[in-house]
Amino acid sequence: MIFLTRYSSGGGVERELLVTGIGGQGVQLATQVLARALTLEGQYVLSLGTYGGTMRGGSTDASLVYGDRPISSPPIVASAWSGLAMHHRFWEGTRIRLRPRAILIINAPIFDPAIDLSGFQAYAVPAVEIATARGSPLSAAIVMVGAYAGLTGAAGLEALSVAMEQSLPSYRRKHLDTNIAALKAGHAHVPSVRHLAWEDMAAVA
Amino acid sequence: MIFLTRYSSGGGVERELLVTGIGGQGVQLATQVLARALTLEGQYVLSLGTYGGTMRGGSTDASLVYGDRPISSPPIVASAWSGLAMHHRFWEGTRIRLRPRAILIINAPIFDPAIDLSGFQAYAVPAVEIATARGSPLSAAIVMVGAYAGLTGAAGLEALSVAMEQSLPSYRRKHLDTNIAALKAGHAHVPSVRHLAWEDMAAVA
Amino acid sequence: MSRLVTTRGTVTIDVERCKGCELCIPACPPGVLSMSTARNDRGELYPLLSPGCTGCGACYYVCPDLCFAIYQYNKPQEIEVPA
Amino acid sequence: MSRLVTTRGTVTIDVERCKGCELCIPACPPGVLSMSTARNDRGELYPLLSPGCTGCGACYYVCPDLCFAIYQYNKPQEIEVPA
Amino acid sequence: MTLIDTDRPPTVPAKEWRARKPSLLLEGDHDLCSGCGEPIALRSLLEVIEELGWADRAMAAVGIGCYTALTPLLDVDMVQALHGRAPSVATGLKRMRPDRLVFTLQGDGDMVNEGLQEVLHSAARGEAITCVLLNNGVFGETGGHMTATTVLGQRTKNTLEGRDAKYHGHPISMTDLLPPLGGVSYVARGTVTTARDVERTRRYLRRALEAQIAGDGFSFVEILTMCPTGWFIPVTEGPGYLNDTIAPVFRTGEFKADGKIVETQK
Amino acid sequence: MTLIDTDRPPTVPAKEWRARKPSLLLEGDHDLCSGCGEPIALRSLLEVIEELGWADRAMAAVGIGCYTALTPLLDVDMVQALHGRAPSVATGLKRMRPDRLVFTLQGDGDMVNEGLQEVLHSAARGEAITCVLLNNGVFGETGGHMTATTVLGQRTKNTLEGRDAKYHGHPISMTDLLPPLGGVSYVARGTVTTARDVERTRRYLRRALEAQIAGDGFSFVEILTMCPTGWFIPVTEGPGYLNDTIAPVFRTGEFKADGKIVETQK
Amino acid sequence: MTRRFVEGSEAIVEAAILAGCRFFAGYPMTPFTEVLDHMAEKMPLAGGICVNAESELEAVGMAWGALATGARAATGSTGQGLSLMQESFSEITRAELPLVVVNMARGQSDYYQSTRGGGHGDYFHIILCPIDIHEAVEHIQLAFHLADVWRNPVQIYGDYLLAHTAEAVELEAIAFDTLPAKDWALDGSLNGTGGSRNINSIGMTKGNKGIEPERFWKRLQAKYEAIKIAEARHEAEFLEDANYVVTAFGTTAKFVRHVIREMRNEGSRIGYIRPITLWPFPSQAFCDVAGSVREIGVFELNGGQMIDDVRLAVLGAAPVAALGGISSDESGFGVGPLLNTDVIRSILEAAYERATGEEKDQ
Amino acid sequence: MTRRFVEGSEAIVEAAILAGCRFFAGYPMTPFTEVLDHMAEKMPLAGGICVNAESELEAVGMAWGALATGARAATGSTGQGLSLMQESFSEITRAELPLVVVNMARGQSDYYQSTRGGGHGDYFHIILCPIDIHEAVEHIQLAFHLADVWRNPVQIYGDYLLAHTAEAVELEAIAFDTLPAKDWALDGSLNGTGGSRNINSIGMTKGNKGIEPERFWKRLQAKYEAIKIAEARHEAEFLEDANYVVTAFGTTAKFVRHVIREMRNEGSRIGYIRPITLWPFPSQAFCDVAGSVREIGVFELNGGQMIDDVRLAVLGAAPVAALGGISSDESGFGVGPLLNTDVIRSILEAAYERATGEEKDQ
Ligand SMILES: Cc1ncc(C[n+]2csc(CCOP(=O)(O)OP(=O)(O)O)c2C)c(N)n1
Ligand SMILES: Cc1ncc(C[n+]2csc(CCOP(=O)(O)OP(=O)(O)O)c2C)c(N)n1
Ligand code: SF4
Ligand code: SF4
Ligand code: SF4
Ligand code: SF4
Ligand code: SF4
Ligand code: SF4
Ligand SMILES: [Mg+2]
Ligand SMILES: [Mg+2]
Repeated sequence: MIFLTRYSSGGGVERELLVTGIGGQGVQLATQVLARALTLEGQYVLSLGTYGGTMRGGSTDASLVYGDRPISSPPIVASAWSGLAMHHRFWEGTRIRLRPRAILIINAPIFDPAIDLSGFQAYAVPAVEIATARGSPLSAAIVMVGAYAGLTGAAGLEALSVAMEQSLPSYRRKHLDTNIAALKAGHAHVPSVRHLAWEDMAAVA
Repeated sequence: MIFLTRYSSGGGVERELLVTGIGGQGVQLATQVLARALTLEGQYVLSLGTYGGTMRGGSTDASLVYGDRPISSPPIVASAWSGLAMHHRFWEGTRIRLRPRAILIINAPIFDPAIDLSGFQAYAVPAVEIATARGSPLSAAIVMVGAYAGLTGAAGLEALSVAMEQSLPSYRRKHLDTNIAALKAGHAHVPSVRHLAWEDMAAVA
Repeated sequence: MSRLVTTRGTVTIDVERCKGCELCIPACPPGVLSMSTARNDRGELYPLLSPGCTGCGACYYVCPDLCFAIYQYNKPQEIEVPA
Repeated sequence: MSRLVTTRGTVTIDVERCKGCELCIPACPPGVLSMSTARNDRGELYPLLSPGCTGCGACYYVCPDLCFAIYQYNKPQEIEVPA
Repeated sequence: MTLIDTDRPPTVPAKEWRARKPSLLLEGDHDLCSGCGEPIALRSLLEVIEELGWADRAMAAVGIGCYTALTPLLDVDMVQALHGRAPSVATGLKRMRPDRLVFTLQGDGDMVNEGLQEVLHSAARGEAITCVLLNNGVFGETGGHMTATTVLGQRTKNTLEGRDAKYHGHPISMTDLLPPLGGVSYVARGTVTTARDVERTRRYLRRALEAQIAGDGFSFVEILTMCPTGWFIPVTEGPGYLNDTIAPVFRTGEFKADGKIVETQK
Repeated sequence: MTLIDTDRPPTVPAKEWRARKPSLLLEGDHDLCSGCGEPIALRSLLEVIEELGWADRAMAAVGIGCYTALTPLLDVDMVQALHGRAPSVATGLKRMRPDRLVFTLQGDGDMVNEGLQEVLHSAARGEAITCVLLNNGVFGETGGHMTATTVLGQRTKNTLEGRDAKYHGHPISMTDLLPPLGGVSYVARGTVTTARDVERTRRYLRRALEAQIAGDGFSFVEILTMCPTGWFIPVTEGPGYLNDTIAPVFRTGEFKADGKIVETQK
Repeated sequence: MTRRFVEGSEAIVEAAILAGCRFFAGYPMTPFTEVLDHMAEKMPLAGGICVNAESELEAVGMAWGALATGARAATGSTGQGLSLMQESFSEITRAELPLVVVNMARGQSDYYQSTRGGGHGDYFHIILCPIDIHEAVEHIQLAFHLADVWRNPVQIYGDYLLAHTAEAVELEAIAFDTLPAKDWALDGSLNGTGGSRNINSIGMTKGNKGIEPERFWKRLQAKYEAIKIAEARHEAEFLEDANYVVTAFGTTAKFVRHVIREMRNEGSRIGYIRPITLWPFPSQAFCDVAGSVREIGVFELNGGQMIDDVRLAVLGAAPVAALGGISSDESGFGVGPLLNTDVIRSILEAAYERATGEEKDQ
Repeated sequence: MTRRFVEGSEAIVEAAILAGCRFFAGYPMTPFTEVLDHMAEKMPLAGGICVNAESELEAVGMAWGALATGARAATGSTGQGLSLMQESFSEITRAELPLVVVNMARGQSDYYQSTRGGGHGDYFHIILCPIDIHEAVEHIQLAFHLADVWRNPVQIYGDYLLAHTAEAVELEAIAFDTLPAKDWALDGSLNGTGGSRNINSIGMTKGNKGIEPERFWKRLQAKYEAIKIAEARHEAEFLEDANYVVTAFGTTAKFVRHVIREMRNEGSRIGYIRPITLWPFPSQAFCDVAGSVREIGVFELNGGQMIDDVRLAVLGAAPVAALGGISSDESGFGVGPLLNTDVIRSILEAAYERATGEEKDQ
């Protein structure tokens, strides 16, 4: 019988990203946009979204692992290279999973500025403000993803824009332009490629 | 926990009886009467009736194993000490299971007289005639059981009569007397206790 | 003494298959079926046909054991029976 | 300028439990319930009571989140409101 | 007594208008009891399929009951379904072969006890299948116990004095449950106690299958059949018992036709 | 705007005639969606049991659906039954404790999809239990899909344009199926969209439980409840959508009382 | 002498009533039908309830409800019907209700169904498998007792032969230790006090919104481990000097035991082990002989199911051979041509000779 | 590059349609619901049928009928729903219909249910257990192929993580060998010719009144034996010099494999075997290492089920240890605290050190 299964034997670069927020912040969509952009660029991705509770306002988390070979990491990420924090309410579950000196972008000033982030390489992005300025106040998470891409070089703006288009459900297609604008604004907000996602893992760790 | 299971370790006397006939001949009832009589006399019994097919006129067989200790034999008897043959139609299945020189009573003349019974210790009982004479033409099988008891000493007439009473369904209770008469007539018809059921097995085999 | 009975059809009966339920007997409109006194190999009585069948098929319809086939004569027959 | 509003009963509202469905608002026959502009800890708007409640219990009946308890005053109250 | 030879075909010119068995039956010899109504119902159904010209486009899903002893004799493509589950199987058949005539054959134990939900849901979905219920008010196959259709007063193995609502609950009539359902096109009930009833039942079966062919949705025929064995009565009394005890409660006739509720009782 | 303090009880003499939660509820805080109709229905039931004086003699068998998130909050002896199976469990409870008030709480997916057979058989047997159906026309718990009771035109997750009989089959109405069954004593349907409807529904529940107490057989109340989440509509539109779309088909009122079929529609 | 001549199905019913069973629900299916019939007849005379349920799914649901009131209750069926009950079996077990199940199987092919739990999740039923009616009368009583002791379902695995054979048996109530009162049973009396009860399978507790399945299921798992240690039962004969051991279960074992006794009489060094509980499996009994026998032969009438448990018991310490196989007559009720002592004898003799190199001395 | 970023449930549905599946019926239940949703959406676009059945019992019946016409058809559910289908599963298997079952389990406690057949009788389903979406896409296609090759049901054992994780995957049809035409499929065309068909599970043959279960079931048993030889599949890493081997199945294995790769990188001589088919179990792979390892650790998230199969494979040739256990969060969907690579790492390290006496060299 002709049937061949390909199994990854691991190795290569693999990066973990944790995104945390509360219901309605667009965490899932933003994570999907990044995952699709990575896919468009030929990378492998693995992502899992979780929602806490049935009620609106519960936690909403997503994890994303990306790499240049089939992902060896399991879908529940115990230890991550990077994070995006939209809100501090469920931050603790993310904090304990971020590695020391992980790259972290927080949604300022919503994310409580009093929280100690000294163990991380943290950046604050006024995502709501930026998004609102681009006519899309609900796209703060998209701004964050743009910033993440700019900061890490994980994916390019072009792929992110196409991914944005692929990810919007048809009834929200009309918001495409403002979303792309938010993406670009986030990208532009951060110093570019401080943390090269595609460097060899060992060199970064 | 106080719970004790008693298991027979075999040994003792154990006798097998196969009864064969066709539907409507009362094979099951007759076998039950003998089984109940044995029970009343304190013996152990094990019996299984089988009916072939859904239609009237199919085979009806019963097997009975009795002994003075819990029965070691399984309920499907592969090799038997004795037999009652009410009809020759399904006789072959019984013949092959009777041991050489098994005690056999046939229902004469219904049971085809041309059949060779030379390997057995066979007796012919005109059961229908006897039953009819006692006012109970449907009790031929009861006559046969009476004869069997007489011939082997397996159970006494008194226990058989009580067993008869216990075995008749209420709507047939009115036939009790004629049935008991049939039983007794069968018992009387044969030379008494030719084959002692309760002798040690080895002595007979 | 005899008379002629107009007979428009007939049946064949597979008497060996008959289970003697007698459902065909009352079903026959002209009443030309009656039960045998002899028994078939199953030990059952089975129906017999007297002249006068109309070939109506009623017996066929009600017989649970598919014993009947039904014929209608091209021309009615007159069958002589003892009066 | 003010006027008196006859108020036969009142309610207590567990506003922290309220999920802001607004079902109580149209349910209130005298229309004395209105939604807040502030939000509770859940992030939801919740009902506020103006004078004129009859203690009828309609809000209680329709609230899915069991926010209301209903009281009927022993004697109707006259509450002064700006006209 | 003058007797006609019934062993062989007539020698004078004649037309055989009813052969011993319909062409969709491999063999007429079967193991069901003497006086059982089920073979009559089954044969009627096969004849009607043939008469409609759908013999080579029919498929069945058959339940489990006494009639299962007949199913190996059917010369019709079929699935032997589990007890109660035929309507779902028929749904699968029909959905994949909408060009075929699909029917079920079920007993009352099968349809109204074990599988009541299956038939009601299939009906409400408006599946274009025809469900045929052979109703004798007993589990014939397992020895004649009361089913969900045993009418009050009916004898069965566990209601030898007749079913009593107080102890045994009330019977369920499929002709009450099915007509209100939107997906249902045709509902009728017949019997096989007399030749006239058999003919009427054949007509119901034909209409039910025609409704399916026309794409009108779910169709249903219930056939009251004798079970002298399960009723613990003499074989010859079967039809009379049915007519006196069961038919007055489970009335025969059409209950829904062309998707409209009717009550044309016989 | 003059506002009354609603944080604490009034200081002038007053009678609390509706406490925040009925005494048979441990806790009013629950996880169901905003605008959900199920808690209203459930609370009404508990109040009625209490008002009837049977609070300490009631037992429930509860199905699986969104309302299951509420059941740990009930201060009533209960069996958490499997999806669809509560009426049989209730049967077992009642047969062993005929002196107790036994009820089920089930959703439409639970009762009319998965467990249609259970409730119909229990009804025909005339079990002296009361089955309460919370009907929102969707599987709320699993995300708002169409159920067997979704009315034609109703929005659900898989019928966002409204249920279409051609593709999705027809809805099943319990008030069609139950009344003809012999064992059934009481059948009614209410809603919880307005205070008046809640009061009417409470009356139906009371009559149903009274029928059980009187030993009259099976009783049933269906309560139409809002599921804005499953209907994909704003929370505030729930009651209106129910009244406009569902209630005209699934009419409210009593359908059987004292064992007799009635049609006193509201 | 209090023995009565009764059919197996009747004996089981009488013994169940002696054990205090007061609720039964079932749906007919050969060879379970007779159990249901006798229940329907005898239960009302004992003041109990027997419901002729409309299906197996409904039957097990009714038993569930009856159990929840603290009553001793049972249901039963045959292979297919039990398959339909699997969802409920799994949940009833995790709801810790003491259900008794009378399984009148069509032969031995349902060993996995019984011992592995056909349903979802981690759960086990205690499976008592009587060899004959005498034992069935004890087992059904033991079943009700163990079910209450462990708050776990107990099944009796019987078959056509057990149901249809008649024997002269003593029908006496067994006196078991008294058990604690069923304070978990529902009666409504604590409603509204904050102490009402919720019988469930997922770790729901009153007043707490969430469920706690892990803690709940881990406790159950610990219970199963305790049952494994406490309740494994077996019967054995001739093990002392056996160099070949045959194992079989249920009524089939009666045929095998009979043949082994004959072979012993004739001098073969053959022994016999019968698991009385199929779960927990009496592994120790097999371990104990594994070192000293040439082979363990498993005579079961199926495609090979119990043999797994024998292998798991001895873990390679002795070879394990399948001696039985699928065997059925045309009824499909599980009474096949291998249920013949002559046939079994030739199979056992061949296995014995192959494995031990010995001819029996004659 | 043809990869697409899709959720597991969607990928499975797309791949099923690529494999020619044209009928699906199911009833919602987390985490199976999304599979049903995608089927309902995509099947009509492929000219197929998806029925939102009113219950699991009805869903499997519908699939049964569709299969009988020769169509590729599937159903699926989650633990409880599959329990309800057990009667049908058993019969469909013995009717030799090529059913595909998508089991989106709530964790790993349904290993017995899948591998032992929860129904009555002797039967097995081939169980494919993908580790991730890439493999699931292949497995579902393989499932339809194997089902037709063997005329036996094949199940995909997935879970919450498989259904809900999204990955960038290639969705391409796999080219399998062509299969013989389904001459057994029903279409009515041979009615009345004496050649019509009867699809059944008990050895009914047209025109013969009786049934012949024994011959029929023995043939099936031989088929299972052939499947056992032909279809056992596994994945392994680092076995050459391993002195400790860990095994795990399904998505859990991805966590375990990840940890083992890390431990290898750090110098531990630890190896990994993953059964890809849970039935037939890849026993040989375990036999092959049994002689050279100190222990085989079984990391499964249940009360201990697959461990039986590992023990049956090695029969004592290596010690076998349970490393996992019941693990569930409050949802009960099978995503518990043990699904954490840090936790797994400490478990595996402890086991490794205990069994080998070695510290990993760092
Ligand atoms: C799940 C299941 N339960 C029980 C049975 C046993 N069984 C076989 S046929 C039958 C009764 C059939 O009654 P009915 O459908 O009325 O058909 P009839 O025999 O009266 O023709 C039963 C209970 C079965 N085959 N499957
Ligand atoms: C046998 C089984 N199948 C499916 C499910 C999954 N399930 C849980 S709740 C539910 C839907 C409940 O719908 P409904 O009864 O209408 O209650 P609602 O959530 O709308 O209140 C389903 C399908 C289950 N628990 N058991
Ligand atoms: S065909 Fe008609 S007339 Fe002739 S025998 Fe039959 S029923 Fe009588
Ligand atoms: S109806 Fe048929 S079976 Fe019955 S007696 Fe007449 S021919 Fe015989
Ligand atoms: S009690 Fe009546 S009047 Fe008062 S707030 Fe509530 S609904 Fe309005
Ligand atoms: S009905 Fe209740 S939950 Fe809804 S807004 Fe009013 S108080 Fe809040
Ligand atoms: S038991 Fe009844 S239904 Fe079954 S074959 Fe006999 S008469 Fe017909
Ligand atoms: S999904 Fe619908 S039924 Fe469920 S809690 Fe939300 S509104 Fe209520
Ligand atoms: Mg019937
Ligand atoms: Mg609902």
